[in-house]
Amino acid sequence: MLPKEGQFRDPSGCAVTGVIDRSGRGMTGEGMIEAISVMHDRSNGLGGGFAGYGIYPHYKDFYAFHLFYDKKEAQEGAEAFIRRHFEIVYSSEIQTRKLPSVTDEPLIFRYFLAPLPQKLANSHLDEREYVARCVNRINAEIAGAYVFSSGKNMGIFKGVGYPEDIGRFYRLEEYEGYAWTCHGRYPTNTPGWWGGAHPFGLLDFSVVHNGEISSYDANRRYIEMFGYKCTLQTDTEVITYIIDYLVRRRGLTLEETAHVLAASFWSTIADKGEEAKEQETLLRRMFPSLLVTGPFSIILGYTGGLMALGDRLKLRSMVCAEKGDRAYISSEESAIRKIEPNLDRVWSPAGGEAVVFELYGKGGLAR
Amino acid sequence: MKRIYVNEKWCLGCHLCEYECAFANSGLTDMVKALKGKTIHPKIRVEDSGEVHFAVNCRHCKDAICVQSCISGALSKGEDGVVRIDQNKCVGCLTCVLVCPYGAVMPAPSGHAAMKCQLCTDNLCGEPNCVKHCPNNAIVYEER
Amino acid sequence: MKYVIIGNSAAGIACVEGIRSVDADGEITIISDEPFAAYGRPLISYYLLGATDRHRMLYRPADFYEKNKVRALLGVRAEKIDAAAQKVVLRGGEEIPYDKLLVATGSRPFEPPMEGIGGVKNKFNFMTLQDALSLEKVLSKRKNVLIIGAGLIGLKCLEGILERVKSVSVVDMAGRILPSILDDAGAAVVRRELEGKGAKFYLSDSVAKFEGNTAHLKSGKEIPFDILVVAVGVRPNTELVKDAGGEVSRGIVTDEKQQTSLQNVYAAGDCAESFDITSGVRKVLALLPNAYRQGYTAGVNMAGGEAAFANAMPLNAIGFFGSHVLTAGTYEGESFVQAEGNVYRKFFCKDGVLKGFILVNSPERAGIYTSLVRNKTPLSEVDFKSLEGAPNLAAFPQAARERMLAREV
Amino acid sequence: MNMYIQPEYEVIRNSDKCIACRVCERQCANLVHSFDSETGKMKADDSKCVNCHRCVCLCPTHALKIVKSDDTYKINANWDNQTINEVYKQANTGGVLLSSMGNPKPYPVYWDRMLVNASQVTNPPIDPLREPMETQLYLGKRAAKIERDEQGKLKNTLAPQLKLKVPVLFSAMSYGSISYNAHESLARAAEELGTYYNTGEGGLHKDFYKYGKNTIVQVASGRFGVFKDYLESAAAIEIKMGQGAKPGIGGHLPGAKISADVSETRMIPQGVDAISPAPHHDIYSIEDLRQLVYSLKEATEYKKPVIVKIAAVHNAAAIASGIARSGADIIAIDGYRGGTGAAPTRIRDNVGIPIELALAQIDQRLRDEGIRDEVSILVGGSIRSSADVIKAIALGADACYIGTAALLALGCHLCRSCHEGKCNWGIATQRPDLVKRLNPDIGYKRLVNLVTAWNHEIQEMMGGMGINSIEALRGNRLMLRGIGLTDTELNLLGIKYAGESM
Repeated sequence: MLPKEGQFRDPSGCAVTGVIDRSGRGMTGEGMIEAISVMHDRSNGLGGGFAGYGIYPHYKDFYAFHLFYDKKEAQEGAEAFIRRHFEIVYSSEIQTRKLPSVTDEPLIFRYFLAPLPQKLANSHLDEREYVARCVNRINAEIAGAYVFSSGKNMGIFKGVGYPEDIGRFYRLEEYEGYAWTCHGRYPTNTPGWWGGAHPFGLLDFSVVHNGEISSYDANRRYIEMFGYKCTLQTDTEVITYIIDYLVRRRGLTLEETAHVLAASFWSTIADKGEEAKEQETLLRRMFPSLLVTGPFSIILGYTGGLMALGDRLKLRSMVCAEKGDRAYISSEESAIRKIEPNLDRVWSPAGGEAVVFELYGKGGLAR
Repeated sequence: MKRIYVNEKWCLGCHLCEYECAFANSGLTDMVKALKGKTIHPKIRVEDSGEVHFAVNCRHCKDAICVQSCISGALSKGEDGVVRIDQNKCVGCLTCVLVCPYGAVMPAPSGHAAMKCQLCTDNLCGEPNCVKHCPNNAIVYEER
Repeated sequence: MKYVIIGNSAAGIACVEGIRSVDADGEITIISDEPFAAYGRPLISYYLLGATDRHRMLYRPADFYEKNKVRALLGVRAEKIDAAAQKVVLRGGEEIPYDKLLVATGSRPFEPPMEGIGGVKNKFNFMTLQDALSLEKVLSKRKNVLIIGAGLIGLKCLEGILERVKSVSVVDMAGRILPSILDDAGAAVVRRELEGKGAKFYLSDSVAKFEGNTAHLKSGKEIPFDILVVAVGVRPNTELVKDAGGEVSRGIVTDEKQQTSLQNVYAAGDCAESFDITSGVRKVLALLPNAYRQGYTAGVNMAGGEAAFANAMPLNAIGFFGSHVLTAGTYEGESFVQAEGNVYRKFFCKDGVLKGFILVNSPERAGIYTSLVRNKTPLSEVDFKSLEGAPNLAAFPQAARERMLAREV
Repeated sequence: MNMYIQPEYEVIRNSDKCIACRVCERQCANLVHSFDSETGKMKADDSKCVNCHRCVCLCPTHALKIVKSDDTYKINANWDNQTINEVYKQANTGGVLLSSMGNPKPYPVYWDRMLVNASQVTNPPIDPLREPMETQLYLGKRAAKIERDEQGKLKNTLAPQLKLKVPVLFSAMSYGSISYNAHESLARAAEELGTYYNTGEGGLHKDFYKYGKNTIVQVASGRFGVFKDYLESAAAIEIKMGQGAKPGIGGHLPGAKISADVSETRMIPQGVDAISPAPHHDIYSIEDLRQLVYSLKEATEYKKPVIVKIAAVHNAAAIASGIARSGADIIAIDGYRGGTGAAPTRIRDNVGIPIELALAQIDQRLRDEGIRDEVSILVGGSIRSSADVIKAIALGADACYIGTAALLALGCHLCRSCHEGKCNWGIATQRPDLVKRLNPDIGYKRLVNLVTAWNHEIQEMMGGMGINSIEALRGNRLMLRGIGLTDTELNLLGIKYAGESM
């Protein structure tokens, strides 16, 4: 049997797409399913997934954990752990639809959680750090259990199969959110483990990514200094950790984070204005090991917004578009046109240029 | 014009330039064949005086007194600035030897003419072979 | 601008080159009574020797006149300068106007009065190509030659013809050969070499009279000969300038720009005087290098440029059968001699500078000595002990060497 | 009685080619060659030859070669010729054997047992001729607080760093051990390349203060030439605790090499042996080092990074951890194959560990402790090519020191006779007639050529890996695979075996 993600490094080619309604109006998952189906050939049936934001309005104050269980015993172990650290507000198996093209699914459960106040206080940790560590522990220590979504009022849905099938499998047309991202995967040496599909999430961050980065081990060995454990050995995972580290833990803005991840070339920086030169040079001097090289285009989802970012050489395609309140990001323009033929504006961001779309007036992460 | 200049500070007194000159002007492509067992008559000469070493060859003066003094018209200054001697015209009077302040024109071994450095424009090298083979840039060929 | 040059030898040609260095277009006319393109005048002996030929002895390439846009009136004698009208009158009356005129008329052989010389057959001078060509016609292995004069001209003639005739005898009033440039000891070395080749010398003697082709010497000796070459000396051709009212001493007097006392008239070459910086005396320095530099200087000035020739000095390079005599400067002051075998070296120092030297069979790098003389380099600034042994640049201070070898010169 | 020892090398002259120009004779400071005027031929005295190849290189007809003598004692796998001869030498003299340059023994070279990755299909190689390929980097502490001004702009809270345009620096070689012209060559090359050279413990010649912004000044146990201006002139200060060629011992510059100029520069008497002690006598433990680090920082107003250089020894990782917590900005590690101007042969050949292993362990240890950003890591000790640089950086180094390779570029032929002071190439000598053989105009250009060529190669290899910044290669061990290594070695290096997938 082939080893699963985490036991080897797993690069893959992919399709990514995302949409946000900046006025906060809800959209069902149907649009994403339609969009990604256009890019069918960018996936190979070995992984697909979605992230939806604003989909749990009734439980928006609780951490929504999505877990895969390989077996019943794993569920018991994981739930015991969860109970030791959280109050379970509500839990259930996630409703799915049987499809001939989606097979070998694990047990898939959802929990809405609040950290146990005493435990949290005893840990001397910030609440989100507490949650993140719990997620890491379940994933690292409980064999057969895997938390694949852990943010508030958002959820990741993923599995082995073509993304449009995965979307139907999870009945995403029944969910409504203000933002969605989607990923179709073309891994080159995966056995197809459900946990290895994308998006990858940590708390409310979700990342979908297309490409294969060459800086992986430099990034990984650096970020692991700060308590992260790159158990999946995927680009998406390490990029998510980098973003989490820089944004959540070091307090950088998304724009600054982009200048670290996809830093301008020194020669480009030299031609910039004094202030930009100074700030970007400083960021490169402080975080050189978090520069990500090689091809990537990512869509970062977070509470209140989406960010598109491509590598500084623009080795992967990435298109952005706007229509009214809605903004779109995709590997290919066709996927956007499929769901919105009449766009106000379509453009390709430059390599290393972060494009951020946020809910109006909600004060997201961008500065 | 490009000329040969001497950096006395870097001359090691190895005398390679003399041998490279003799070889360049031998008309042969095999140095051993050209020089083995022969007394060489280079157009560049190294002076050794204690720790001081330097090579001397024609300076290709702007107002070349050798050209002005030549009784036969054998010496001339080309449009390229190179002072040349037509050995066929030269009768070997050595007036040029008498007037060259650098001692850089010398009697040819034949005894019937004078000879001097022509910056290897008169052989197959094209550029001064002495400079090319100087191991320490003690002689350089450049515009100044 | 109209330039006229009388004389088609070194000074005249140099004048053309001097003019053309400044003025590419002015009209240049050369007038010469010799019917030849310019040739290296001192090469006539080499011509007889077979060391050169008519073609190779051309002083400049065959296209020189054309390239330099020179009208050459050859075989035409200039009779008169009309300085006021600024024209030259040719034999036959033609007049050539000039804006600037160079007189480079050279010199002519001097022939002292000698009894019976009128009856000598096959008498020659040895100044011009024509002299050499005429002489060549009568040379043969059966002929005995008598040369009067053991100076530079006489002895070069000797070298040129010695192998082509039965015998050559040389008579000179002086007690040594090459009396003007060698001392007794140096002359003895050269004389030995020439005698080794078969030349016969009658020194401190002179011809009392000729009876047909027999010379009777003052000493009583008799020399029968077939060919006589008179090489006693030369006289500068100064008459054109003198008759036009220009200042003439032994030669035509000029300033450092080679201008004569006549407006727009310059003089150069063997007809003109120079100021010998080694002796401090104005004299005719009948030497080709001198002629060239005078002519060139004149040419530049005639064309409106700026040039001065201010460091004339005696310089002689003369060779016989592979041996070489190089001399320079004036033989004044303390002397240092090195003599070994056929090498003879003598240096003259005065007032802390090298004034002159004689090098017999030691020509290598002699120019380094010449430059010491010409530049009046204080001997205290160089290692003269080392220089006496052999000319070298290591004897100079490092800074001087840097100027010589590491900069454009 | 002195035992006769057959010369190790023989000078072979092809008499058909020799034109008796005597260049060999004029160029040999060891007086090997001579001209026999009776026969008109050149002769050679093999016993004086150190095999520096000066004559071979300058012979215009290439008539010379130096060969290993085939004279041998009875073949013995245990007692080889050299071992036996060394016994004879010591029995003859009673002295410690001296040698120079790096450890020549056939220990494994781990650089040669690591292979580099390249991109195929799943991600693209990058063509350095078409795209920017960054080899510029900064050395020093990177750990810094995020602070913002009133406008929200990030404040520069970084400690001083060194900017390098290439990931290569010239390692410490003192004026005294090498010549003025060698130093000038290094200084000028560093300036042109946008990198640094290192004074070693020989002080800084007054002529070279003008290269200060490209100079790392060393403070070693002898404290030679250390004073205010020296520290202030430099871009960085290196405390030398140890040297790869001779861990655990000090230095010894023979009096013969202490010329007037060297004496002035080192601030020591002329002609008297210069001894640097084995330890710094003010550093007997790690907390003493911290004091020296901060003394030097105080003295230079915290404007310059401080480097601490150690020899790669068994406990290097723990020592490095201590140094990273000492306030030092950069750790330099010198492997056991690093060069020296003079070392006891036994120490050079038997003490220390390979730089590859030390580097891998130190980098990992600092990461495990979460303090890798406290220091940059410089490695040296036989970095022989751009491939070694690539591998070192992928293992975790920030940049590489080169010493021997730089000397080779200057003409050194590794005859390992530096300690004799008669370097025919004008490098490891103070004899004016020999020093002038190294024209810095040539020397600096050759150094620039070498590093420029390496940089091109580094860019090519990076491009092949799809990496366009040297910073994304640092510690990127997945780009390396071992070959011919044991599991232990792979573990120490932190790399997989060739053929193992990602």
